[in-house]
Amino acid sequence: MSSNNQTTVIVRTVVRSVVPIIVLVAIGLLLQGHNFPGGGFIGGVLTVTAFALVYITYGAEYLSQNLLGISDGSVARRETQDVLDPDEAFFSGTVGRYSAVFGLGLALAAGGGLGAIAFGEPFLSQAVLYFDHIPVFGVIELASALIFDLGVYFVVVGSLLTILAVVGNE
Amino acid sequence: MELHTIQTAIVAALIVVGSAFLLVGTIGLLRLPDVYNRMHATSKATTLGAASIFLAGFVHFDAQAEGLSSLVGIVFLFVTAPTGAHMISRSARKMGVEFGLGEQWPSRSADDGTSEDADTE
Amino acid sequence: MSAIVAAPLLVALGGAIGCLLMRSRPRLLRGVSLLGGVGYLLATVALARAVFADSDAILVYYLSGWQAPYGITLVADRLSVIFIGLTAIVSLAALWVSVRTIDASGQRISYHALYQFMVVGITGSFLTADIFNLFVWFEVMLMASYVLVVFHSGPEQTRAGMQYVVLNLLGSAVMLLAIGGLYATTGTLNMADLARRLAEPAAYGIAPGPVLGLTGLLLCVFALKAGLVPFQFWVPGAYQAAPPPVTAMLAGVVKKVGVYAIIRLYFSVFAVATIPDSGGLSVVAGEPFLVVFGGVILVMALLSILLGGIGATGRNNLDELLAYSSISQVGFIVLPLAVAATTLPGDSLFRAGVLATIVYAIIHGFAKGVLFLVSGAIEDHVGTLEFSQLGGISEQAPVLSGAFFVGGLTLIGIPPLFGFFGKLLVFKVGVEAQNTIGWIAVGATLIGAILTITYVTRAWERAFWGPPNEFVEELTVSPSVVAVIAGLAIIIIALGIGFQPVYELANGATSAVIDTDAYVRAVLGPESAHAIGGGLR
Amino acid sequence: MQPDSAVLLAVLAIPFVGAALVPLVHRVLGERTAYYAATIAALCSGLLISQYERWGTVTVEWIPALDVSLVLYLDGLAFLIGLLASGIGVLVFIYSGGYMHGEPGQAKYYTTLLVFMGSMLGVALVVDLLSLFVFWELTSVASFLLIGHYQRADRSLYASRKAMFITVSGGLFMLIGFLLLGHISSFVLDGSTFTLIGTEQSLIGIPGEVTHAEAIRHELVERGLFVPVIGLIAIGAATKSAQIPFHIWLPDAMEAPTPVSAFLHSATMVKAGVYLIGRFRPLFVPEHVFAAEVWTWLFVGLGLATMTIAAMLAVSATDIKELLAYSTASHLGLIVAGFGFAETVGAETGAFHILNHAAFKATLFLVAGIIAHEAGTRSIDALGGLRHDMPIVAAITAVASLSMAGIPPFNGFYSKELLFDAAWETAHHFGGLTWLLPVVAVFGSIFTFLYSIRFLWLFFGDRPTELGEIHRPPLAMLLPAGVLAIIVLVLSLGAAPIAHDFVNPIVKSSLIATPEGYHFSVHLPHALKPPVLMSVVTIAGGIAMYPFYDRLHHGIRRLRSIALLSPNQYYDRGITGIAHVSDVVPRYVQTDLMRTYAAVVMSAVSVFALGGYLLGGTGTDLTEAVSGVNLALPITIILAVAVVGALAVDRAPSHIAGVLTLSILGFTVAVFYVLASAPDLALTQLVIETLVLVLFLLVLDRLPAFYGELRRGRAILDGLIASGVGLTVTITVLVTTAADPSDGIAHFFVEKAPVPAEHGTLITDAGGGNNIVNVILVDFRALDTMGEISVVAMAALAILTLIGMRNRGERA
Amino acid sequence: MTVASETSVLFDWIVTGGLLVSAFVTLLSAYRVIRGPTVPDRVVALDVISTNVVAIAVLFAIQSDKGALVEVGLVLAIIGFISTVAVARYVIEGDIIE
Amino acid sequence: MTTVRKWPVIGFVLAIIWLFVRGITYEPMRFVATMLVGLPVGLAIAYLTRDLYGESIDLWATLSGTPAAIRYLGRFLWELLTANLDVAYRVLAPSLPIDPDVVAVPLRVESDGAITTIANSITLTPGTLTMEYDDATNTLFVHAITGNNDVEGVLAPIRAWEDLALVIFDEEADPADPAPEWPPSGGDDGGE
Amino acid sequence: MTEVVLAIVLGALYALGTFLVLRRDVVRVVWGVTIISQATNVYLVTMGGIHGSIPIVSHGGGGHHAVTDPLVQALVLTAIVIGFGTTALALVLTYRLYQEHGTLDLQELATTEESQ
Ligand code: NA
Ligand code: NA
Repeated sequence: MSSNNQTTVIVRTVVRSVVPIIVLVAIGLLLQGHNFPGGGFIGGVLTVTAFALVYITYGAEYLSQNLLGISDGSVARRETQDVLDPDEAFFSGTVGRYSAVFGLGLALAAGGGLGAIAFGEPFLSQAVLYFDHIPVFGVIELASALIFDLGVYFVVVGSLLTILAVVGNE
Repeated sequence: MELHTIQTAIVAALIVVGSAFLLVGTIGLLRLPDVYNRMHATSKATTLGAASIFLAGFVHFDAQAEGLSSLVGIVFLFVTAPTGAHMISRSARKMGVEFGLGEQWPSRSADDGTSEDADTE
Repeated sequence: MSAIVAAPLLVALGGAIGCLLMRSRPRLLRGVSLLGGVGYLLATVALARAVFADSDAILVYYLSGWQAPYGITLVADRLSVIFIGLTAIVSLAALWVSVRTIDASGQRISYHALYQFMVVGITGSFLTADIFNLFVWFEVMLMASYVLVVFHSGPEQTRAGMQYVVLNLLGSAVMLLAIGGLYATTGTLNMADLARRLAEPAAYGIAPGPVLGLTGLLLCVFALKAGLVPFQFWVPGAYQAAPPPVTAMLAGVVKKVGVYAIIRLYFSVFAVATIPDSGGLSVVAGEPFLVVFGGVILVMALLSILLGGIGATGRNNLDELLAYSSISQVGFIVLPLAVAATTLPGDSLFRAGVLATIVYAIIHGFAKGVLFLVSGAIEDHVGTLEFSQLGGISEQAPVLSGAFFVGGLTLIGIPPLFGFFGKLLVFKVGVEAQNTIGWIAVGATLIGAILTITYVTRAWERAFWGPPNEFVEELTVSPSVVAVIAGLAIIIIALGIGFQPVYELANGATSAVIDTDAYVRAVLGPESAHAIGGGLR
Repeated sequence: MQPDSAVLLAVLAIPFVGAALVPLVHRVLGERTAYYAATIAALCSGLLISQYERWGTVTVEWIPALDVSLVLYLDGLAFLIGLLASGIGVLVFIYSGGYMHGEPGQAKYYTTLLVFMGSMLGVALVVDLLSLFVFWELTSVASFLLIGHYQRADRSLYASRKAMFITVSGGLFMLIGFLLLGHISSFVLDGSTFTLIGTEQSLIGIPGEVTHAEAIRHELVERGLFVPVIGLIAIGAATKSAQIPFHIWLPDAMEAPTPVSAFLHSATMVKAGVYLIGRFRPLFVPEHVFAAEVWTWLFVGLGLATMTIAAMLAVSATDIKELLAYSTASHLGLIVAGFGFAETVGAETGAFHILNHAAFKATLFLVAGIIAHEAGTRSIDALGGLRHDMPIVAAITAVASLSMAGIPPFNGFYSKELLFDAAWETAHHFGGLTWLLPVVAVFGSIFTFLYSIRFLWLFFGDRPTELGEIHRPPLAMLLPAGVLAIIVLVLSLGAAPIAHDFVNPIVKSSLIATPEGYHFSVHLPHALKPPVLMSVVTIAGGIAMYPFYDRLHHGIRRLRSIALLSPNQYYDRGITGIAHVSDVVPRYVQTDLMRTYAAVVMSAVSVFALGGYLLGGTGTDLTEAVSGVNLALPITIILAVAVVGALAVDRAPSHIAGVLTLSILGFTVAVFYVLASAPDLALTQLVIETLVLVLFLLVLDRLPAFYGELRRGRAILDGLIASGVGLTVTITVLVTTAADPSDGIAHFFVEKAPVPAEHGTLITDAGGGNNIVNVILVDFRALDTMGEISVVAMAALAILTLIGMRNRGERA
Repeated sequence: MTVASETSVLFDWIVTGGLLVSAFVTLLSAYRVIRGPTVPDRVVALDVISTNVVAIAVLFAIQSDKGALVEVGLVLAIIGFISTVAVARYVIEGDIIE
Repeated sequence: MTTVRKWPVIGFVLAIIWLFVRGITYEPMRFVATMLVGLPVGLAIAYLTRDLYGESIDLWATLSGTPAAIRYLGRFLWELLTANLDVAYRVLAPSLPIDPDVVAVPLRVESDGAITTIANSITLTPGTLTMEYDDATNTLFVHAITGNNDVEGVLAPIRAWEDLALVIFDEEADPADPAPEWPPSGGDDGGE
Repeated sequence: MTEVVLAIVLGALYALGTFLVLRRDVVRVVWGVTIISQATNVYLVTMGGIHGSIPIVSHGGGGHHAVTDPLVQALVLTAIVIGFGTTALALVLTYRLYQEHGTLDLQELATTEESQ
């Protein structure tokens, strides 16, 4: 691994153990945002910082290929990027995947808003569904705002990963 | 009532201890002669100080939602703080920050290219 | 409440998101983008029909279903619709030129999404009735424009882009400061609510004195967007750096957002406010806020007309010349407002002034649209816009040159082109004022117009006449691009000869500006407005 | 009898429609497009002639909202100008068929020329001032394009720009005058109008029926606008009609193809100015006054000065077209002076000379074109003895130049005689210095005589040896000149009946009210009245001085070369001067120096805000604000840290130190949010802070160290600016925190917020959340959030673009 | 009641004192960030500040009886670690010229 | 062998942490409800980040280290306390009683977890700070605040940590094995 | 007092930020903008009153402090995020600027262009 001489096993081991916890906390923040501090934005940024930790300690290749499972890592071909079609790196490679995420996030947020119009409500109207008498849970409260927050989450994750990947590879 | 008072007392004590160690860590940060020695103070005292205050939070908020995340916080601090200190001190040496009190790097480390840097400084 | 209000905004947003999702399929991407442009035009037409169907229509849309002033409200009245209409036409034309001239990989990387986002920001700014939401749309518009200005990412672009970005970041901070202050002093963010409160400050525990200072702070931001002196610094660099269709949008539409905001806020919302007798200098105590606005705008307009005009006359680069011209022209645009501010909204002179500004703003949108698109078409083929490298274009590209000629003449104000009526109305306001500010306005317009003749003829003779340059001799512009540009030029001619309906539209928009009371009633409900001046005064 | 509105409108529309079709026609007809154009001109003339003496008004609504209509008014003057435009048009188009043979850009040429003809007809027929202005400016634009016809030649470019600059600028002055009149009319008439004459609701009124002029004049005088309005209109007229000192564009305009010179720059367009003066005369010249003070002295002075100086300049000319150009200016001066005289025969002078000048000068221009075309030179010195080669042309020239010289019995004599009469009578009436008027008139006329004879002498005298072979002119060129010469002859020989029947209504157009039984007439002198004596002096003086022509020629040239006396120099210096001043802008304003930009912008921000607080008051006693809530000590400390951090950033010795120091600020702001009970903010602030830090580091990693030394003077200045901004913000904070509006919208959220979900409040029911901040973000103000995430997405796009588009900036 | 209120007064004092100390300590650490002298010194000091922020968050949570802020403290701790790692990795090992 | 795939285990652990993060109430039903959310979230995260860990885990071996782990924790807490008192003393004492040096600590433990645990423990114990780890020689370099006088004093507690860690992490080496020498004699990478 | 201290602090932050914006070094200019925008956010929060408690309601719990204006917090959140986006852009632009021109000195940037 190229980052061997950059970080010690100590750091890598610690990072390995805290990254899932950070993601866990991030998702917690995302889900609880409606009732407690948090929300899509903070959840998203925290998720990305977890990835950033991996990126810093393990390198970009590891992050995109091993962890996020993007097989076509343009990063790997960075050295030869100039001879390749330069566009491809930005569309089908890692960066392309990352940037698709924020597009989807926006679509989710806006699409949820448009959903309201389908129900005859103004754009971005939110509703809450209460399900009573559910076993174990009692009352489940499903806020449509969660979809919006999820959109925000993906926008943040996609954008920040894109920024990190592009700037980091410079 | 009684229980509550004891709980309050524990919280107060933890806060006092925590604040004290935060202060100690910072004084160390200011007083100690170089970054390596300063890190002794910060990695121990400051971490313990913060952990102590986390613990105060745990006691104060019972063992429910908020309290439990205090515990996670404490664990997190103990895992990450020394790692951070390790990274910083390692990097400091790599970039050639000299030891302030004549510390010597243990000799013989042919394969550790960075130690050469430290030696040549 | 009518969902049609949000239609242009949603179409543009859909276009932007669509472009983001289609990045890996270039053909589809262009298709989505163009579809977005056409859809935007159609949505605008639908909105315009709804607004103009009833002469007093102020359509209100409460987003998320929250009543004003608690949620964000979109309002489409005749003023906003006119500006959206301008946006629809210019942006579609520039989009078509973009598709034909921006390099393919650039279009794929981000161009279309950014372009659509810019339209989103512009549209949101025209529609929103919430000052903080206005900030957000400004940022959306700016962010897109930042990137589009530096799009080609070369030395000139990065340098100009840096200036543009930094100045506008400062502007954004100042805007937030002002919005925060206005919120703290008035307790609201909704423009209608703001108007209602400022009209009756005592009833809402508001001290109107500090509001004047805050409006001064806010004015800086709009002046910065509009490129008025002393906030014009970014204009020449950014205009030259940006890809030509973007420059057409920046000059044609984005600047108008600043102008629109000045009209909407300063000549409708804040126009109802009066400086308290107790506070401030006794000279202006008890006077309407407008007195101060007028003075400030007058100074900015005069400086802009002179600096831009003089700056343009000596330039040796077509884009640069046009950029300076934009500074000057925005001076003309806001000049009538200064005259209008010498009276109150009920006065006919006030109406004339606001009307002249609206008309001139629209004119300038079309004129600069044509001029920058022509210069872009030339640059696209010749590779430079330095006069020393140009010449004889009219021999090679007569239709394109004709469009430029029409655009240039309309800037000067040659009748019966659309531009004539801009000059005419500005002169008219100045003449009818029969006061010092009016005469100053007349004089400034005259000097500015003469400078315009000077630089337009210079540009024409350096670039379009004269012996053809070797590069120019091979100039071949895509027929569809020429057609689009010629179409805009024909609009300029048609709107001049058929000025009567344009006048009526602008007059309707002016009524919308003047009748703050109706705006407040429409947004906040019938019983909300009490003693707001506006139409009643 | 009223004119036929359809016909009159057709006269106006046909040229424009015809022009629009030229590109198509040219494809079919090629060079014969000239005859197509001539046909259109002939059609217009025919239609116009069919309306002879059907004087009256036709109104078409255009922009009622601005009180602007297309008002066509046909009377003698309009008929004359219209006839000149279309009639001479026919001849010029035919002539062009020969002259333009083989020239490039013919489609453009005929299009523009037809547009010009239409515009000129518009100027003639339209009396709504704003509509008239439309055509007025269009003639300038057409002139610009035609002067620049040889667009590759620098001199053409110079000339066209000069003409455009002067005439269009002048037009703008005039427009202001028009607008003032329109504005004034609203106080006098039922509503504002821009119609000058011919309708009930017009500035002058219907001649002989209603007279509004008096009231308008009164109102203008009352408001102190009388002189300005006349002055503004005079500038428009003077620039168009090449009056001193605006005459300078006319000689340069000779760069245009000669048919254009004949048409626009002698017979028609330059007549627009004098036409307008004639048109306005009834508005500004009251009945039965010997001098309408402002009007008379302005126009008589302007006219006589132009007539004299331009005639002298014509003597100094070296080029035949230059000579004719100055001559044109001079004769236009004569017309202007004529219209200037009030009670005497001023109107008669102006009206008659418009006709006479158009006839002989158009002839001479066509002759000049023939000479240039056939002899290959326009230099006066290089020409001579042309009668041998072109006898017919010589005859034509003889007729026209003798008319120009004012020699009886040619028509030019009659109008000159009228001028002398008017000058003499006026001098006689006022005495004193006004005796200069007849003296100047005679003096100027002597020069007119001199250059006229000189022009004629091109055909006589010796043929210079170096003059090469000279061809016979083609019929297409000869015919129009011949026709015009015949017209001159007809005007000369039939002067009396023509004046009686044809010129009379023209004259009436410039009179406010025609006295009972008035009828214009001219006849050869049968008594030795003063004007006749003046003519005798003129001709005698001319003959006496002709031998010294060359010395005069050189003398005037020397005078011309004195920069101080040359309006051309002022123009040139003005234009280059503007360019120089223009360079100041990029050099001192748009310096590309960010510091300047930011300094000015931030200073302006301070001035705007502080000015506002100063003018509007701060609404509260600022000292009162001091006694507020107690500040918690921790917050104070944290704020102190923030300031210390920021200060340290200012003084940071390196980029990295600065970035790390900047983080102090970030952390303290986060603490501030914690202490302000804003956990969402604290969280967001910290995650953002961290991300920004990482980004800073990633970027700084690739940047060199650069800090820039800080000079003391600069630091002090910047410190002052910064302090100004700081003061602004401090005051802003003070005044706004002191504010306490009632019933703010925050209460809505605050009141609803603390209610537990179970209780079912507005927010918890609909928004479904207990973190009201988040509910606001995703629900109340979800649109803000939509915009916010758009910005975030664009930030990613920005970085993609900046990196991805690099090296692609230079497009193929 | 009085005992309780006295206790609570004392308790409030202690919590406020803790806040004060944390704030004060932040100020002191800022000195080290600013003065350095080496970059690692600054980084260490910044790390201390971020830990202080965690403490402040928890203390304020106790003071205002808002448990949600404790979780803020947890997140702050996470973020603090990330920034330390990032700084150590890029500042010190990077090519940034001091 | 009780080897199982690792990510479900991690997922379960994460679900437990989820309980801590989200909080539990004394109502059992709410506990179950939280767990019902936590498990899918935890498992999902564990699955997505599975590449960070090894493929599988020997559950039994891991669990059997628990007593040692508890002892380790106890020791750790004690050391932590003394460490802080020690630091407080040194920092606050006017004479600033420090005399630091760097000590090399060759390790017997070889697993990542063990090395990391020891390294971090060192930092949290009195007077020592892990500065560097050398892969090739499996050696920690420890900055000791009083190391100049007493290298053995520095090493002793570390060896104690290591003994426990060898058990906890199921290492091949035995606590009874002698500690490696420093400087290493001979070795694959070539002497002094 | 609160207001005065805050006012002075915010004024100082703006002044210090402005001073940085006027420097030759692009990086410093970006810092300046960052400081100004931070100060602005603090100002906005201040507008909601700095005393009080969180606007979050735990189930069944209720605050007894005056509540901080939640609206302002939402606004500032939006502003912070937008500010992040623009800062990121400014940073990368700085980097590109250096790549294109080989300098971070704004003064040099202005003068080199003039001489061309
Ligand atoms: Na451009
Ligand atoms: Na360009």
